[in-house]
Amino acid sequence: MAVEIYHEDFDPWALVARAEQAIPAHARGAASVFVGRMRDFNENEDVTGLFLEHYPGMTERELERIVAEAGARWPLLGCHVAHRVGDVRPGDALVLVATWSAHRVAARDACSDILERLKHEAPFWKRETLTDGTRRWVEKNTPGF
Amino acid sequence: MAVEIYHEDFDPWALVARAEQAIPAHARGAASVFVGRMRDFNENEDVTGLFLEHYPGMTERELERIVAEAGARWPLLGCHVAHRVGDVRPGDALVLVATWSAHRVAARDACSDILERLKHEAPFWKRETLTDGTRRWVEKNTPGF
Amino acid sequence: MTVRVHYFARLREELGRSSEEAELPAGGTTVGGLWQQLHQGTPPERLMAAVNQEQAGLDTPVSDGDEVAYFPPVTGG
Amino acid sequence: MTVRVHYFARLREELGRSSEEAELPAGGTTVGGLWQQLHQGTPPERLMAAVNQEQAGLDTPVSDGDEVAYFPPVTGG
Repeated sequence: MAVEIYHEDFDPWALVARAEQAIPAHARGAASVFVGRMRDFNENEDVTGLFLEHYPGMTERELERIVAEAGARWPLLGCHVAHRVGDVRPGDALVLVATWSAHRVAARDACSDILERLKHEAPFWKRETLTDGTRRWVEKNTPGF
Repeated sequence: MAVEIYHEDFDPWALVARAEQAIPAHARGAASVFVGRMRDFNENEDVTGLFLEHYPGMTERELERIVAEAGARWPLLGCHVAHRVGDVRPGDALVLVATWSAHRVAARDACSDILERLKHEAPFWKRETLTDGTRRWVEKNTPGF
Repeated sequence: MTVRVHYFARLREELGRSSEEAELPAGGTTVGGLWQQLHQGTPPERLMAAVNQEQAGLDTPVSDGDEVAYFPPVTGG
Repeated sequence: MTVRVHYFARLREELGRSSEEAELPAGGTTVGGLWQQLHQGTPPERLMAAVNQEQAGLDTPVSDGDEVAYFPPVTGG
């Protein structure tokens, strides 16, 4: 179970492959992964840049709490959460949630739950830069259910 | 949109990373991935080997149909399905389902749907070898919902 | 009037063959009728079938040159 | 009786500062009371807060040495 904050672009698939090495091969069973990336469109305006602010210390604690609560609810063998902060470019990975379980339903449901709770509970804030140079703080996340 | 049958062990994360190159970077948004691997336990007996049979030709057609139907139901930007056949060892990847969409809910729901339909509709059959050398055909899949 | 018949998995092992040629009766038959003709009995419970690599039921017609397959419930993934 | 107060995101930009020291009244205060003391007004709608890096409400007590944070609704992921 690990949470990571990245200040530079990260390769989510290499990270998942590495994290999986920590799960005993005989127990892996099922892996469920979500990767969110920055797109260059949002609400029909052109977004050219994205800045992600976080609360160093509290952000990591909240992510660890969310992961621990998922681990209490589902029989997870492993979990890896990574989130980007700072200046982000289109195509960069923003968030990775990977869960391992002996059973596919547990892996899938835990992955989905961690992602939704991260979006609504972990202290991250997005500020977009538009083509005309103006900046705006994103006001709320899109609903997940 | 691609489906692949592997006769040898494959690296699911390298495959996802490669498949993702085909999605335009500005549109990626969300990726949802499921990877199932062979465990060495099942129904409390020790399984030492697994053989996967398929119906060459029909299996690929069924997978393509399942992927096309998901593509008609959700706004997918890409989908990659890979399935292993032949003699499998514990820890080997059995199945990969990866979906890309602009939106996380579409990616997640399509990935889950393709996996469940693959398990119940695509012509694959599992035969296990136990520690005492006996073989048995797996009679049915565990429920996904 | 012949068809190629394929068997898979447990069915293939129990029958001791993976495929065979079958002669169709004049006027054709169905997936269930062809099974009856080849195996002198009603199809086993939960038998699955395909005609020309598409899912089929016991009442699906079988015609000259078709590829017919019989198999147990699938267990992939 | 002092606490360190942090502001994040839009709130940080609007207030023009990311943190400040605040003197607590004798007997302590709450998250909402501290906001009132520092900004001479009721907290904005949908204000979120944390005390010692744990989620807090407007009625959460604030004591000497605490780390208090105010921020808008979160938008990560």
